[in-house]
Amino acid sequence: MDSQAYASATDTLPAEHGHPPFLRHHFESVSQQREAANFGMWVFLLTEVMFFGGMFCAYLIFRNWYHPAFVAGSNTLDITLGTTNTAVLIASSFTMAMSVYAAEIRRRGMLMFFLACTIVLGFVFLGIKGVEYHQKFVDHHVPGPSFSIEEFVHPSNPKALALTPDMAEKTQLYFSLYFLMTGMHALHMIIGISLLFFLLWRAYQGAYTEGHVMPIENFGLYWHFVDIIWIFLFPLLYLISRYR
Amino acid sequence: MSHISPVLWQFLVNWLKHFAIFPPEASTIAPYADALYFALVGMTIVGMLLVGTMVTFFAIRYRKSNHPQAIQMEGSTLLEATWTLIPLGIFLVFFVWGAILYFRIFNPPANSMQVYVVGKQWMWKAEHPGGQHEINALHIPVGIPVQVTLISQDVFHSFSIPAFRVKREAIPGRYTTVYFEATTPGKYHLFCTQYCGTDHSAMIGWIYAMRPDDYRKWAAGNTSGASLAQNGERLFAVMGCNACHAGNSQARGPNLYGLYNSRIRMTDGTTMIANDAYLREKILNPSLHVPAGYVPIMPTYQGQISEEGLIDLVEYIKSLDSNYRLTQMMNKSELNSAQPAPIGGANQGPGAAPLPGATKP
Amino acid sequence: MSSTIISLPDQTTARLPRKSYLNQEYGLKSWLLTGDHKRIAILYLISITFFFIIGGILAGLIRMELLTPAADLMATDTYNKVFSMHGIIMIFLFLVPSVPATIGNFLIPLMVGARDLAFPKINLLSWYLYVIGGIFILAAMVLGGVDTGWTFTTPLSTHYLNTHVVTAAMGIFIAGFASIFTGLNFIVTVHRMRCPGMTWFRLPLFVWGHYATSIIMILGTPVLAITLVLVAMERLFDIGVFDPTKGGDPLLFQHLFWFYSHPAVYIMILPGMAVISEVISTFSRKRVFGYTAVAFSSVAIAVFGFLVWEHHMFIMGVSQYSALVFSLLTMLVAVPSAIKIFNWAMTMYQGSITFETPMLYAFGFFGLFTIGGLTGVFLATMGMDIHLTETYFVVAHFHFVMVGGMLMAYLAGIHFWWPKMTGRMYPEAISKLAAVVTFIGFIVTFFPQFLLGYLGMPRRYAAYPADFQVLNVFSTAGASILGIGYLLPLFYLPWSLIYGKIAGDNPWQATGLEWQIQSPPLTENFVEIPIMDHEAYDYEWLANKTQHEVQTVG
Amino acid sequence: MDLHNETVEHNRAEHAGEMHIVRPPVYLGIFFALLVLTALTTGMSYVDLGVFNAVIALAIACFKASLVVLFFMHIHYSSRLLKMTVGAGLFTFMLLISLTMTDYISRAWGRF
Ligand code: HEA
Ligand code: HEA
Ligand code: HEC
Ligand code: CUA
Ligand SMILES: [Cu+2]
Repeated sequence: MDSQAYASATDTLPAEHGHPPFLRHHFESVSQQREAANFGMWVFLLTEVMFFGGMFCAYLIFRNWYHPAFVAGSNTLDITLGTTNTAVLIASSFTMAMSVYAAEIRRRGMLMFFLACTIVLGFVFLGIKGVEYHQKFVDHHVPGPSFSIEEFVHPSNPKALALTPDMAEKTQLYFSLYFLMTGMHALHMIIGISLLFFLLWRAYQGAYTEGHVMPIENFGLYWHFVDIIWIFLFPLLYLISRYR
Repeated sequence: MSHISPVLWQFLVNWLKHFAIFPPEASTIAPYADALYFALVGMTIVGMLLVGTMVTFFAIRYRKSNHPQAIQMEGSTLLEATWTLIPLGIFLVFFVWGAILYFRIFNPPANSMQVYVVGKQWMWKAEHPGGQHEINALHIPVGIPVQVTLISQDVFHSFSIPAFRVKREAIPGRYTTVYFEATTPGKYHLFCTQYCGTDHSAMIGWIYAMRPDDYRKWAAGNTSGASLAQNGERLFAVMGCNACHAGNSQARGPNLYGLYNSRIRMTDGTTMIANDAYLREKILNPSLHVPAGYVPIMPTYQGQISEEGLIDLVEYIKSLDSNYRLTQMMNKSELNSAQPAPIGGANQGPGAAPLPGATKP
Repeated sequence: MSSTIISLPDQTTARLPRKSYLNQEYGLKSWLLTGDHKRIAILYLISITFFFIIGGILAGLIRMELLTPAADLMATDTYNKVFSMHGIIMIFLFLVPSVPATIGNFLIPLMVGARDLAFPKINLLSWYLYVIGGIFILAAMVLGGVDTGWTFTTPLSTHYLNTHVVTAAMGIFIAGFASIFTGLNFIVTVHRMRCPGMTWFRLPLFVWGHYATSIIMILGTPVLAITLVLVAMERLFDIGVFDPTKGGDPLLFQHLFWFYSHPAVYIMILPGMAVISEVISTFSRKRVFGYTAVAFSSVAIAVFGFLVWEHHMFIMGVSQYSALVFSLLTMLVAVPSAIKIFNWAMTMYQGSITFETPMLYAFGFFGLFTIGGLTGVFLATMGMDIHLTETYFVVAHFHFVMVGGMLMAYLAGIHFWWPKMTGRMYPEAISKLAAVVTFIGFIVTFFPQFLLGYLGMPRRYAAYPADFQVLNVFSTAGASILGIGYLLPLFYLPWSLIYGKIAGDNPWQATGLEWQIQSPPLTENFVEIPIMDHEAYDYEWLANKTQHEVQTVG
Repeated sequence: MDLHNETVEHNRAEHAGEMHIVRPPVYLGIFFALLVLTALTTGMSYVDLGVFNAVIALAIACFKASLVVLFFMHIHYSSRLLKMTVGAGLFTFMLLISLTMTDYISRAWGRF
């Protein structure tokens, strides 16, 4: 076979004719590109599932081993803040879904509005989380040298069940997991918010309302995924045997 | 000899001196393990021969000069099924065989002699119920099943006796057990096989398998005076366990007599067997499992008591069980009597009972 | 032996193609910022070779130390650092990316008939992550080393060492994401970028193998990542999940680590198997026997590979009942490998076989992987594992599968596709010599280790009882032969870049799409996206294809 | 360059049509459903149901997550491939949990 023939053929490689500018050269069509990106995002989310999976696995084991400690630890969390945060995050998911819709129907202003809403809600979530973290610091419930089991051995709330010291020690494990899981989740939120700023800026330039909705859609998937993680974290961390 | 390099020379000498390719078979388990091993080697040889002949034969028969035109074919469901099912069958046989051996090694007979081994970076500390302590060595009688209860003070270690074909990990925070019954007196390697830090390769020692009477002599000569259970009894008083576990009806804690190996009902309705692990757990994390009918007021002793101390306590509580005492105490009193063993084996004069297992056929 | 199959163009007139991915652009920048999967593959090739040399030198140090029973060449803690770095580098920086990130990266778009992988930028990012991870690991090594072993066993790694564990763990964490991104790219490419007519069952088995590998990469690696994060957290903040004194469970670490690391061993063999399928088929000039069975067995290995991790923990205090389950499952996962071996052997039946270098390496793979795999069955047999685990038997087992299996396959692949990647042939005679030397060196190095293992010699020992010396001397002697075997390609392959014969498009007369285009290929791979109109390995199609007919390229 | 897979049947289904555009009423409905379920799950945790507290909490969480996946993330309207991808993730996650649990659950059985 004459390889020269091929080489010279490249010189006359057909130019991109009539393809939208965002179509990358190695894709054959817009829909191929869009589906590849969409599928790629889902595959990436699979890895995220497994990433959190390791922590859920640890949580499950220790919760079964040290159930009383987990109940006690859970009951120190502020349920109002927790529930509010859940609602905030769900709302942000909703605004994100609306952003996708806005991009799909090519409304730049609407897209920017909903992206901005999502950013605000994201910050509200992180703010509330910060307040909760702060409370834990004040209460000496952050694992480490300053961790105190006092509250669990001699609870200030007379209705709460007192733990024996050995079991109370295990609340530290609960809080380790609490900080680890919510911390990882918050990290994802922070990454998400940074990306949102970028998207907002690009949306302002009109990048996503000309048919190129893929980045918005994919980011939406990411954001909803972060929401889902919280949907599980909330009952697992906040709602253990509240009736005590 | 100067023209032979020292390394090569050492090599030659070594070759002659100890060219071993097979470890000694010195326990009752070893023949079982070796049988399995040879069967597996047989499988490998068969597999290799099969694959090897196929590949070599085809390579020669169908080499290009001999067979210029390849004949295309798709596949064959029959063949496919054959080489799926036959290896599967073979592997399953080995699965069953291996599982049987595994359970044999890790489930000691009830009458076995107890030895405790604590691993720490980087030494093995063995304790016999009679109070003999050794470091990086373990003396055991032949012909008697020995159950080793292992625990680690720091990281994972692994207690390995190749000549006995047994090995078990010593884990921090939990008892594990392994058992063996030596058959041939001798001196065997003891290795730590789990990587445990800098001096992992120095965490080695010797197993001395001795004839029962020799063992008795050794035990008598090395006892520190108090048996583990006696130490434990002292600790039981010192640590204040007596205060609650006095064994009478006013006591706040349950009676510990006969506790060992009994089945206990917990407050949450489950039942547990009071084995060594349970007893240890009880002392360190008393409120983890609370026996039915009691409030969890027992304090934790975590951090106040060494692994050795725990072993003493556990051995003491175990000795409160008459069954356990029966199998072990005789052995102990035997050792404490410190008399030279009469010729003729394990059975001794009045008062001294035979070593457990010594009467086994 | 006749080398009749090689059909090189007339060397007096042949020229390398005027334009190819290699000379499309010049300059370092054009390489470091490239999106071209072929260039990224070359970048990967260079970097993994670098790490292989480092790992190999460390292996040499290990073997030198073990020449004598005493720890005389280096102190025990140095030895510990050496084998830890050897394991970490060889596994995470060499073997895991070896075939997928180089050969796979280069070939998958060519084989499925695409212009590039689905996400070229992510592909490049993956290489950068790999390099950053590598730098972390090298930094850990230079700053004083890590002595955890490649398995990072807790609580040793979390509380009892003061070496650079966190640095090394972060290096692996980052390199892990490189591997995730490679896998992600492959999966999406195989699903979304196949050319018209390229149905699943027309894909070369190479692609199937990499598809299966990618499944493991994306589902397994994140678990390793979180495990290493937990180790780092434990070291930095003492969180206690693996610390028994705080109520944590060190075995949990084992579970999470091996949940990745067992499937990872299949990351380390499936691409090798993928290479072998191509090589065997080409040099037997036959379609792979039982194509579907081989294809599905790859996926079966990938899926079942997730079900067996506990066989690394049989004596570590796991429940005996669960050990039973995992032993059984391990037996099941061994079966698909057997299926593949037999299918390859049958591929040779009634073939027309030639013995080029890649084929010799493939023969090496056959023998060594079969032994390695069957000794894996020894270890999966619970009762036997009690005696064999943590001894040199395990070391021998995994070097047989990883070095004898995967490394052989990797070398087979590099030789096989060298003409496609560079446009030039490697020197045939000396490369055959290298293949034979490697095989012999390998056997002498690692076979004695089986005997050592049964004798009971523990692994990770800097010093050992004198009883074991003879076999160790054999092993060290073998390692030097092996080293020479690996050194040879290191010289003649670069040599061939300049002096090698011009290879032409299809020196092996192979059927894959990649062989129907010029070598080295164009940046965009195909002038026009091809339409696949025949099965994979269709030698009749190839024979009927006239010189100037170009079905596959337009 | 536009030979767009005419010959290939396997790509046809996946390429069929543009992506489905989900309408705001659906999003709004899901949003309210999620809020109601959040209130429900919080409320349920104050009722003593023994082990069923955990079961119900998880069941509600799973249901919420499915709503998000199916509608916010469009899986309900997506190709089989994406549905299977989600399934694969779930499956592997369950493998990790359940096979690890075979060890933890049975450790206390028998004598060990
Ligand atoms: C490429 C890497 C690779 C591969 C492919 C394998 C493949 C296998 N491995 Fe291996 N393994 C490792 C790498 C690998 N392993 C590593 C790195 C370790 C040690 C980690 C450490 O601790 O540091 C290890 C450790 C290891 C252990 C733990 C040992 C221990 O620490 O106690 C076990 C136990 O079951 C095991 C089993 C197996 C099995 C059953 C297979 C099977 O998949 C093999 C299947 C193949 C065959 C069975 C051969 C083909 C069959 C035939 C040709 C049929 C023959 C015909 C007849 C029988 C008729 N391996
Ligand atoms: C891909 C994986 C891979 C590869 C290719 C190798 C290759 C080799 N390995 Fe490795 N090995 C592992 C993975 C691998 N190993 C792992 C995972 C461990 C476990 C670590 C742990 O316990 O944590 C291990 C452990 C291990 C041990 C056990 C250490 C111990 O437990 O104490 C030994 C001992 O012999 C060994 C030897 C060798 C040898 C001789 C080679 C040879 O094949 C290498 C030959 C190659 C070369 C020599 C390089 C080419 C030559 C040059 C670049 C020239 C320069 C070289 C010299 C001057 C010597 N390895
Ligand atoms: C303050 C009183 C108190 C002290 C001191 C105390 N215990 Fe206990 N112990 C209890 C009570 C009450 C229980 C039963 C409830 C529980 O398990 O917490 C118990 C249970 C036990 C059990 C389990 C018994 C069973 O039936 O399951 C063991 C074993 C035990 N203790 C050993 C010890 C040892 C050894 C010490 C000393 C090192 C000790 N205890 C000190 C009060 C005490
Ligand atoms: Cu202790 Cu190795
Ligand atoms: Cu494995």
